[in-house]
Amino acid sequence: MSLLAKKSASANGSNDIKDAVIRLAGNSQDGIQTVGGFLARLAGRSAQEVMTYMTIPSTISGGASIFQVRIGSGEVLSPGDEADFLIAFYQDSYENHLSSLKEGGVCLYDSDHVEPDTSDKRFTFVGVPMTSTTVEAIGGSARDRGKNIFVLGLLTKLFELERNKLVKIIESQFKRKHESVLRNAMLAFDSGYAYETGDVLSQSYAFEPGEAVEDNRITTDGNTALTYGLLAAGVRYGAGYPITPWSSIMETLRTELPKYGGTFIQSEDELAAISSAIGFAYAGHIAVTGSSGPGLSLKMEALGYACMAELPLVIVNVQRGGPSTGLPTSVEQSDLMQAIYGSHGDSPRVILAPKDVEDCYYIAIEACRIAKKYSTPVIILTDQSLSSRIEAFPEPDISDVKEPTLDLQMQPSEFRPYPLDSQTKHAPPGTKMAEGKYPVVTGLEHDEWGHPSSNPELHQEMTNRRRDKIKQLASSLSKLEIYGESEGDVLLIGWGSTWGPIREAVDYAKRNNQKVSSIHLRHIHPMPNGIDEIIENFNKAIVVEMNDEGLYGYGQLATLLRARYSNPKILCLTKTNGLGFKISEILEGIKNA
Amino acid sequence: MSLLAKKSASANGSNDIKDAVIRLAGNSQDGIQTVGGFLARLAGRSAQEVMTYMTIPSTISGGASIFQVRIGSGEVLSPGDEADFLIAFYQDSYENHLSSLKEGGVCLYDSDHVEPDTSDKRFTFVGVPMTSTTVEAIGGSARDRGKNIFVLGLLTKLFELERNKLVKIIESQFKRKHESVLRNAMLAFDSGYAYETGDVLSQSYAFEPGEAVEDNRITTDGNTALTYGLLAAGVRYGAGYPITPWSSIMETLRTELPKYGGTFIQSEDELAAISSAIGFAYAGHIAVTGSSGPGLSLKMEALGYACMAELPLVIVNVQRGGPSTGLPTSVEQSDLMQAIYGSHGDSPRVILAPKDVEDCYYIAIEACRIAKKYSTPVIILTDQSLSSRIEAFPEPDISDVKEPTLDLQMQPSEFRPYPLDSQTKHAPPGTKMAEGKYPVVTGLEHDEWGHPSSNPELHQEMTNRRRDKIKQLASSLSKLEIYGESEGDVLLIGWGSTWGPIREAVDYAKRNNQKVSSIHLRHIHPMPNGIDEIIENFNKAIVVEMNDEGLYGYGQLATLLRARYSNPKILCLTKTNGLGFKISEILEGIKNA
Amino acid sequence: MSSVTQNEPEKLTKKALKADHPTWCPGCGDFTVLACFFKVLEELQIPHENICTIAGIGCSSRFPYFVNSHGLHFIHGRALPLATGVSLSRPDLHVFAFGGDGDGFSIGGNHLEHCARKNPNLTYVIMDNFVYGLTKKQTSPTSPIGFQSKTDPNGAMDMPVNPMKKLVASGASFIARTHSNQVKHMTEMFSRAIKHKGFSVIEVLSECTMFYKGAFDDGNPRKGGTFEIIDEKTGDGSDEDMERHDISSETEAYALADLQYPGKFGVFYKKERASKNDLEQNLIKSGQEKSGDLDAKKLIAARFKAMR
Amino acid sequence: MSSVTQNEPEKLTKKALKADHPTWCPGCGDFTVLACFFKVLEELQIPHENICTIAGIGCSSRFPYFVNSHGLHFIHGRALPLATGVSLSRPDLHVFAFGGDGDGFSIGGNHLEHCARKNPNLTYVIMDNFVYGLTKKQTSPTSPIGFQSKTDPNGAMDMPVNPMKKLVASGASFIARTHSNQVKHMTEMFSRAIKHKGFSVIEVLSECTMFYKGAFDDGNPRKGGTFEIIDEKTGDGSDEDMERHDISSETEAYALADLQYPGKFGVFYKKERASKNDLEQNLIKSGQEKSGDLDAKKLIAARFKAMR
Ligand SMILES: Cc1ncc(C[n+]2csc(CCOP(=O)(O)OP(=O)(O)O)c2C)c(N)n1
Ligand SMILES: Cc1ncc(C[n+]2csc(CCOP(=O)(O)OP(=O)(O)O)c2C)c(N)n1
Ligand code: SF4
Ligand code: SF4
Ligand SMILES: [Mg+2]
Ligand SMILES: [Mg+2]
Repeated sequence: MSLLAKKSASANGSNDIKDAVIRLAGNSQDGIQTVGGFLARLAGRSAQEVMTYMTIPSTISGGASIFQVRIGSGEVLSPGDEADFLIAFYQDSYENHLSSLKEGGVCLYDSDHVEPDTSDKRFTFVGVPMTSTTVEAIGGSARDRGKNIFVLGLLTKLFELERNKLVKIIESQFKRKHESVLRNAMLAFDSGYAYETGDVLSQSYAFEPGEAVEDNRITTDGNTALTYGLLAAGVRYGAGYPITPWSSIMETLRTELPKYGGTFIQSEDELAAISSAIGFAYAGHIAVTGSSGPGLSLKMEALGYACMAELPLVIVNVQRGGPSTGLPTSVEQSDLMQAIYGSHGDSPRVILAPKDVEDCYYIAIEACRIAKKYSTPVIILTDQSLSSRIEAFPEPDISDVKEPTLDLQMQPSEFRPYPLDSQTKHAPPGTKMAEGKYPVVTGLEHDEWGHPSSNPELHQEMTNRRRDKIKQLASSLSKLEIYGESEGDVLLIGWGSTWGPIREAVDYAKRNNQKVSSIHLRHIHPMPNGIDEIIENFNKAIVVEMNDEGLYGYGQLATLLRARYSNPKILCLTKTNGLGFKISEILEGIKNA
Repeated sequence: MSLLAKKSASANGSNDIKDAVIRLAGNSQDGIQTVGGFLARLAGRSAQEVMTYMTIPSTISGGASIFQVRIGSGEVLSPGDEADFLIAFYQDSYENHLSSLKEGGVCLYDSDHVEPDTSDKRFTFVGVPMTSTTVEAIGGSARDRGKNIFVLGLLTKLFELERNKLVKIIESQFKRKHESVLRNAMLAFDSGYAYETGDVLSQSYAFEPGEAVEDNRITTDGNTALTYGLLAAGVRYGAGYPITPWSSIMETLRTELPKYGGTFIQSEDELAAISSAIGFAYAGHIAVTGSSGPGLSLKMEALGYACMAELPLVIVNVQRGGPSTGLPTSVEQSDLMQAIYGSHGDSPRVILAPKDVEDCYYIAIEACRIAKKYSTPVIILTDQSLSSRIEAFPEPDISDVKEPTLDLQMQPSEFRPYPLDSQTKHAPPGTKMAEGKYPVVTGLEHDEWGHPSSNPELHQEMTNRRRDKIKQLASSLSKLEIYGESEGDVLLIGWGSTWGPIREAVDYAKRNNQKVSSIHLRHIHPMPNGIDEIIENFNKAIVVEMNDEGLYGYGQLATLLRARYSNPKILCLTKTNGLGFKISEILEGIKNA
Repeated sequence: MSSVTQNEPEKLTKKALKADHPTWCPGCGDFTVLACFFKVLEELQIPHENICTIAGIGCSSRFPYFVNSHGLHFIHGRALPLATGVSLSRPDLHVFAFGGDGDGFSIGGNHLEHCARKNPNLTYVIMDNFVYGLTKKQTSPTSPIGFQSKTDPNGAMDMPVNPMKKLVASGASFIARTHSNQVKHMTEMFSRAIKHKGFSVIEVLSECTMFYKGAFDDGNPRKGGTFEIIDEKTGDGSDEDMERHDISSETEAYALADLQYPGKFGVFYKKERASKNDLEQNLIKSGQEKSGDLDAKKLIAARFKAMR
Repeated sequence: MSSVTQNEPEKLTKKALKADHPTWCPGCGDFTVLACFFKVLEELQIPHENICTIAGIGCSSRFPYFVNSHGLHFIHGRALPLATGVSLSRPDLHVFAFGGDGDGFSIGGNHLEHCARKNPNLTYVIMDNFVYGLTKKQTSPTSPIGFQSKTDPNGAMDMPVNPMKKLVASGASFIARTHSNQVKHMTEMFSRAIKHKGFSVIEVLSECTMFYKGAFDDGNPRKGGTFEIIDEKTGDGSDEDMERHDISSETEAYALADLQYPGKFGVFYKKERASKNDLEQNLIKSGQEKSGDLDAKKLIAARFKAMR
C-alpha cells in the first residue's frame, strides 16, 4: 500500500514529483546526518516542506545509523512510512533497509562496499563507487570522510536541486573550520554532481514547485526550536544535568544565555538542577529545567514542592523509550501519567506537548505564559523524534519579544501570596513590605500568608485552591478544532508528535471515503473543556499514542479521557516499539476498532 | 446525630454501654498516649474491640496533642465521630475540644488548670484537681508527671475496668525502668482510683461483656503489625532513611533483624536506600525499603529500574498529608496515583493497601508472596492513621513461618531470566551456569536472556510481557466480597483505612433502611476482575477516599475505576482535611450523590 | 496601600528581625544560633528586604520561620542548590542557608560538596547536633560511634563524617567551626563568614537537649570541657607566629581537622578565589561583548537568519 | 539440563571471562582496564560464579556487559549503594563496581562518600576520563579549568573535584591511583585493592579518545609525560625510608593529593579497620546470642506474647 504521492510524467521529460522519501543508511561517523541536514535546509529555503527522522546506534561512536529525509511540495506531516530512495553505504545498510524501500523505488549503493541482489526486480539498483570516487576527488588523506558530501552532489543532480543554494549552505556550515575542510567538501560535492549515473537513471526527477508561500522560512530541529521559544518568552535562568536527548537544549542555553545576560548552570545531578531552577523562580525569574525519563523521575520531589509553593517553572521532558534506562534513542510517549501524577500527594500542575518542530517554539512560549500567569510549574512533554528531526517553517514573529523584568514593587500591608479568593502572587526577595513583615515560602501546608498551618479546613481549602486555579486555566483554553468533518464514524485523538501521522491518516482515509476526523491536544493537563461534545458526534473515538495499553487496555491519554467522560466510545491505539506511528498502522487501527 | 451505641440503664444500676469514645486532650509531654495505650491494651485483653487515634503537634516537643480511644463490646471500626468523654488537661484543651463532645457527653477537667463554662447545659462537667492531687499523691518531686496515670485510675473506677489486669499492664510497662518510677505510677493510679467524683457522676458506667471470642488477642499499632508481617514472610534484608511516620518500621527492623540473622541498613538518603534494597533483591533475597511521601518521590527512578529488571522488592509508603512536606502528621490517601504512575515509562507494578491494623500484618505477607511469585516490586500503601493507631486482634497463626532460603541451584544452559512464554526467574550471583555464560541484569530494554537490545519488536513484546504478568496476578485474585446486600441503591467503594468508617456507615444506613452496601479493595493495582458486575446491581457506586477530586471531579481510585469501566455510575466522595472520614460525612455523601 | 514611608532605610533592629517564637524545645542549642544571627545582622545593617534565609528540613531548618526576612523552607537536603539559584541571579541579595547535620551531610552531602567547589556567594550555617532531631533520635552522619539512637539501639557503628575534613577537601573557600554556647566566638565567626566573598560555611555544635543532651559538654568550659580557639598566624614574623595556624593552608587545615574531639574552634581555612557569581558574570560580559551587546530581539533575529 | 559436570572447579581463564566485544570507541582507555581486570581475576582464581560486576551509567559503566560474570547494569550514580546491598547480604561473593567520573563524583558523589566511611567489602574502579563520554562531551566534575566542552564552550570554569582528596577525607580504607596506559602498575593496584578487606577504590586515568584526546599524556612517558610512582615506606629504618610515603598516614595521603597534576601514582592510603560487613555480622551474633538463638517462629511467638 503506497500512501505517498505518485510520480507523474511531466512535460519537460523529467519525472515531476510532489514528495520523496530519501533514506541514507550508513554508520554514524559517515556524516549522513550532515547531508540530511543540508537537504532539509535546502528544502526549507525552497518553499518545500521537509521532515527528517534519524536513528542513533547504541554504541558510543560508530555503529549503524540512518537519516531519513522527506521532502515534499505539499504538506509533509510525517517522515514517511516507506522510502522512495535508499542510499546504502555498506552491505549491512543495504540488507537491513531494503525492506523499507517502496516497490518501484531506487536503491543507490556504494559499489565499493555493497553487492546487492540485482535479481530482485521490485527495485531499481544503481551502483556508484562512492568511496573510491571520493578518495580520488579529494586525495587519500581524507580517508573515508567526504563520501557524504559526494552523495549530496549526486542527489543534487538527480533531483535537480538548486545547486547554488546548496553550495551556500555548505559554505556557511564549513566557514568556521579550516579552509581545507571547505575545499575538500566542494571537491567531493562537485565530483558527486558530475558523476554520471548512466542509463539506469537516465530520467532524473524534479520537484514540483512548492506550495508553501512564506518567504522567510527557517529550518531547524525541535530541541533548537524549543530553546529559542524559551529565549523569546524571556527565560534567562535555568539549570540542568546532561542526558540524551535533552542535552542539546541545555547546551544551547548554556552557550546562548550569557549573551542575553542570563545564566544556565550545569548541576551535579537532576535534584540539584530543579532545586536551583526553583531558586531562580523564587528569586523572581521565569526559570527552566529539564531532562529525559530517568532525570524526570529524580525531579519529582522538588516538582511537588513547586506545586505546593506555587512557583512558576518550566520543566522540559524530552521523552524517550522507557521504563528505566529503556531505549535512550527511541521515541515513546510513556511519561504522560508521571508528568501528571509523579509526585506524592495531590500536586496539580500543567502539561503541554508540541505537535511538530514549529510547535516546539510556540509551546515553549505558551508554557512560560501559563507558568507566570498561574504561578505554577508547567511540564513540556516533547519527545526524542521531535528533538532531532529537522523541519522548515515560517520564521516566527518576534516583534513582541521583550526583555524580562523583575518585579520588586513594594507590597502593601495586606499582602497575601496565596489568597483564597484570587490569583497567587509572590513577593520575591528584595521586595520591601509596607508593614515590615516578610513572607516565607514553604512546602508545608500554609495559610494565605504562606504561614505553615495544620488547620484541617485550611488544608481542604488550599487543596481546592491549587486545583481550582488549574481548572480556571482549563476554562480559558479555546475549544479544540476538528480536522475533518465534525461528525462521522471515527474520531482520532492525538497528542505530541503523533499529530503528523494522524493527519495523514485522516487525509488518506477521507480519500478512501471513510468518515474519519481528528482532534489534537496541545494542552494535555488540564485539557480544554468540550471534548465530550466533539466525541458525541462520532461512533468511536480512538486515542492514538505511543505508550502501553496498561492493565486495562487503555493508553495514558485514553485513560484520562475515559476517567473524565466515562464514555465507552473512547478506545485506543497504542504501540511501544520505539518507532513513530506509520500511517498504515493507524489505518489498520481504524479498521480493527 | 448520634451514631454511637446508646447507654442503656441496666439491672445493676450502672449504665451498661456497648461502646465509648474517650478523648484525652492535653500536651504531648503529658503522657496521654501512654494512658491511651494502656486502655487499648486492656481492651484487647478483655475481649473488647478497641481503636485509637491521636494527633501529634507540629512543635518538636510539647504542644497540644490528643489521644482518642474507642472501646466497644461490638465491632469497633473507626475511632468515632464524636467523643462520649472529654478529659481536658488545660484551658485550651477544653476550649478546642468541647466541640468534639457529643451532646449529653461528660467533660472531665483538671480543675487546677481549667475553668469551664458550666452554664453550657449540653454537657455534664466534672472538675477534678488532677494536678494537685497527683502532686500530693507522689510528692512534689515529680512535678506534673504522673497526672496521666492518675487519670487512668479515675477512668478505671468510672468504667469499672478490670483493675487487676490494668495494674499488670502498668507493671510490665515500667518494669524495665527504675523501681521508683513504678512506685510513683502506682501511687498516682491508686489516688485516681480512690478519687471521689461525687454526686455528679454518681452512676458510673460499665461495658457490656465483649463479643470478641478469641482467647489470644494481641494489641499493637499498624506499623508494628506490618513489620512483623514482613518478618513472618521471611524478609531479612532492608534499607531505609528516617521520615515520619515510616521511621518506626525501620527502627523496629533495625532492632529486630539481627536476631533473625538479617540486616537493615540506615542509608544516607532514600535513593541509596532503595538502591541497597535492590542490591539485596538481586542477591537473591526478598528485601524491603520504605518511606513516606517525599521519600517515595525520591525512589521513583530506582523503582522503575526494579520494574524493568523485574526484581522482587517490597516498598512501604506510610502515606501522610501532601503534597510536598504537606502535613507530616496527618492522614491522607493521595499517593495512590504516584504509586502506580510515579516512574517514567510504562513500569507496571503492584499496589496493596491494608484496611486496619490487623490487616497491616497480612498485607505485608501478601506483598512478599506477590513480589516473589511474580518477581516484581510491590508497594504497600498504608497511612499515618494506621501507623500509630492501636487495635486488638486475634494473634496470627505463625505455624507456617519458615526461615527463608537462598536458591543458588545451577541453571541449565537454556536458562532465560525473561522468557516470553513463562514466569521470570533470576539466577542470583553465586549461581553456577551450566554453560558458563553468566547473566547480566539491566535497566536497558533487553531480550529473554537479559541482554540489551533495541530491536523494535522486542521492546513491544517485552512491554507486553511486563504488563501481562501483572494481569495474570489480577486474574488469580479472588472476587471481592460485598458487605451488605448484593444489590441496592448505593455501593460504597473503599481502599485502605477508610474500611472501618465505610462499614459503620453501611451499618448505620442499613439500620435506617437505606439500600447501601460496600466493597473494599486490598489489591489496588491490579484490582481484581469483576468489579463491573458488582456495580451493575446498584444505582450508584461512590468511591470514598481521602484525596482530592482532581481537575475533573474524581478521586484517585475513582479515576482508575472510571477509566477501566467507563461507567458513569462511578462517583466519588473525597476529602483532604488531614482527618479520617466521619461516619456522618459518608452518610452525607450518600445523600448528596 | 499602607502609608508608611519606606524611602529612608530604617535601622535594622533585632526586634524587626524577630518573627514567630521558635518551636524548638527549651534549651535547644539552636536558640543561641538564632540570637547570634540577629546580632550580626544588626551589626552589619544589611538592608532588611535584601536578607534571604533558606533552609532544608529538620529542627534547625525551621530557622526561616523565626527570622522576619524573605525566607524559604525547602525540601530535605537541597537548600544549597536552591540558594545557589537565588544568589547567582540576584547579586543584590544576601543569601543565608541554615540546616542540620542530617540535612547537610547525609541527604544533602553531595550538594554541599559541589557548592563548595563552585563557590557561589552565600553563607551556610550547619547546626550540628550529632543526631536527627526532628524525626526523634536516629543516628546522624556525625553521631559518634557508640551513640545509642532508635536506629542504633546498641550504639552507632559507622565511622562518622568529619565535617571539617569534608569541607576542606571539597574546596570551600571559608570554613569555620564554633559552639552554640560560645556566643562571642560564634558571633565573630558569623561576621567573618558573611563578609567573605564566595561560599562560607560554619559548623556550629548545637546541642539537642531532647535527644542528645550533653553532647558538646566537652567543648564547653562551663560544663568542665575545653574550648580551644585556633591561634591564627598574624604574619608578624615572630617565633610564636611560626607555630600558629595558617588559615590559607589547606594541608594545615586538614591536619587541624584531624585533631581528637572536641578539637579546636575558629577559622580553619580561608581563601580568596573567584566566586561562581563572578565567573558567570564574566561569561555574560564576554558573551555580550562578543555578540555586540545586542538585545534579545536582535539576538533571536540574527539566529533565525542563520537558520534560513 | 546440561550434562556438563561443574563439580571440580574449572580454572578461570581470560577466555571464560570474555563476554560481548566492547562497544567502546577504538583506542578508548577503558579497554586496558578491562584487560587488566581479566588478568587479575585469572591470577586470583576467584570462583567464577562468585564474581559480581556492578556499574552505573556511562561508557565506562557498560563494563558488566563485557565481563562474563554475574553482573548488573544499574541507574546513573547509584552503583555503590546497590553493591553494598549485594556485599552485605552475600559474604560468598566478590563484589566489583565500575564507573566513570560523572557517575562517581557528580550524581553519585554522596554515595561514594558514605560508602567510604561505612567500609563495606567491595572494590570500586573509577575510570576517570575528565569528561562525560556517553552523553558526548559535557564538562565533568574532574574536567580541568579551561576544558572546552559542549556545556562549557568557552572552557570549564568551576574548580574540579580532587578525587584523592575526596576519598581520603571520606575515610575510604584503601585508595590508589593509576593510569590505563600503565598496565603493569594498574594490575598491581587492582590486585592489592581486591585483597584489601573493606572498601577499596582505585582511580584509573582512562583516556576518552573521542572527546578528550591526550588528556593524560602528561602522565604517560610514551607521550612525553612522567609517570611518577609513589615510593612507599618499607619500614626498614633507613634514612631514605623516612622520606617515603607512609600509606597509613591520612595527612600524608592528603598532602600527596595536593601535588600538581599529573601528581603521583600508587597507593595513597591503606588502613585496616572493621568493614561494614564485620560490624553487621557482630550485631547479628550478639543479637542472636542475647535472644537465645531462637528461630524466626519462636522470636515472633515471643513478641506476640508480649503484645497480648
Ligand atoms: C526526603 C525526605 N526524607 C526524610 C525526611 C525526614 N526528615 C526530616 S528532618 C530529617 C533529619 C533531621 O536531622 P538534621 O538535619 O540533623 O536536623 P535536626 O532536626 O537535628 O536539626 C529527616 C530525616 C524528609 N522530610 N524528607
Ligand atoms: C538520572 C540520569 N541522568 C543522566 C543520565 C545521562 N548520562 C548517562 S552517562 C552520563 C555521564 C557519563 O559520564 P561518566 O560517568 O564520566 O562516564 P563516561 O561515559 O565518561 O565513561 C550521563 C550524564 C542518565 N542516564 N541518568
Ligand atoms: S529535638 Fe533537639 S534539635 Fe530539635 S528542637 Fe528539640 S532540642 Fe532542638
Ligand atoms: S566516547 Fe570516550 S569514553 Fe566513551 S567509549 Fe568513546 S573514547 Fe571511550
Ligand atoms: Mg541534627
Ligand atoms: Mg567520564
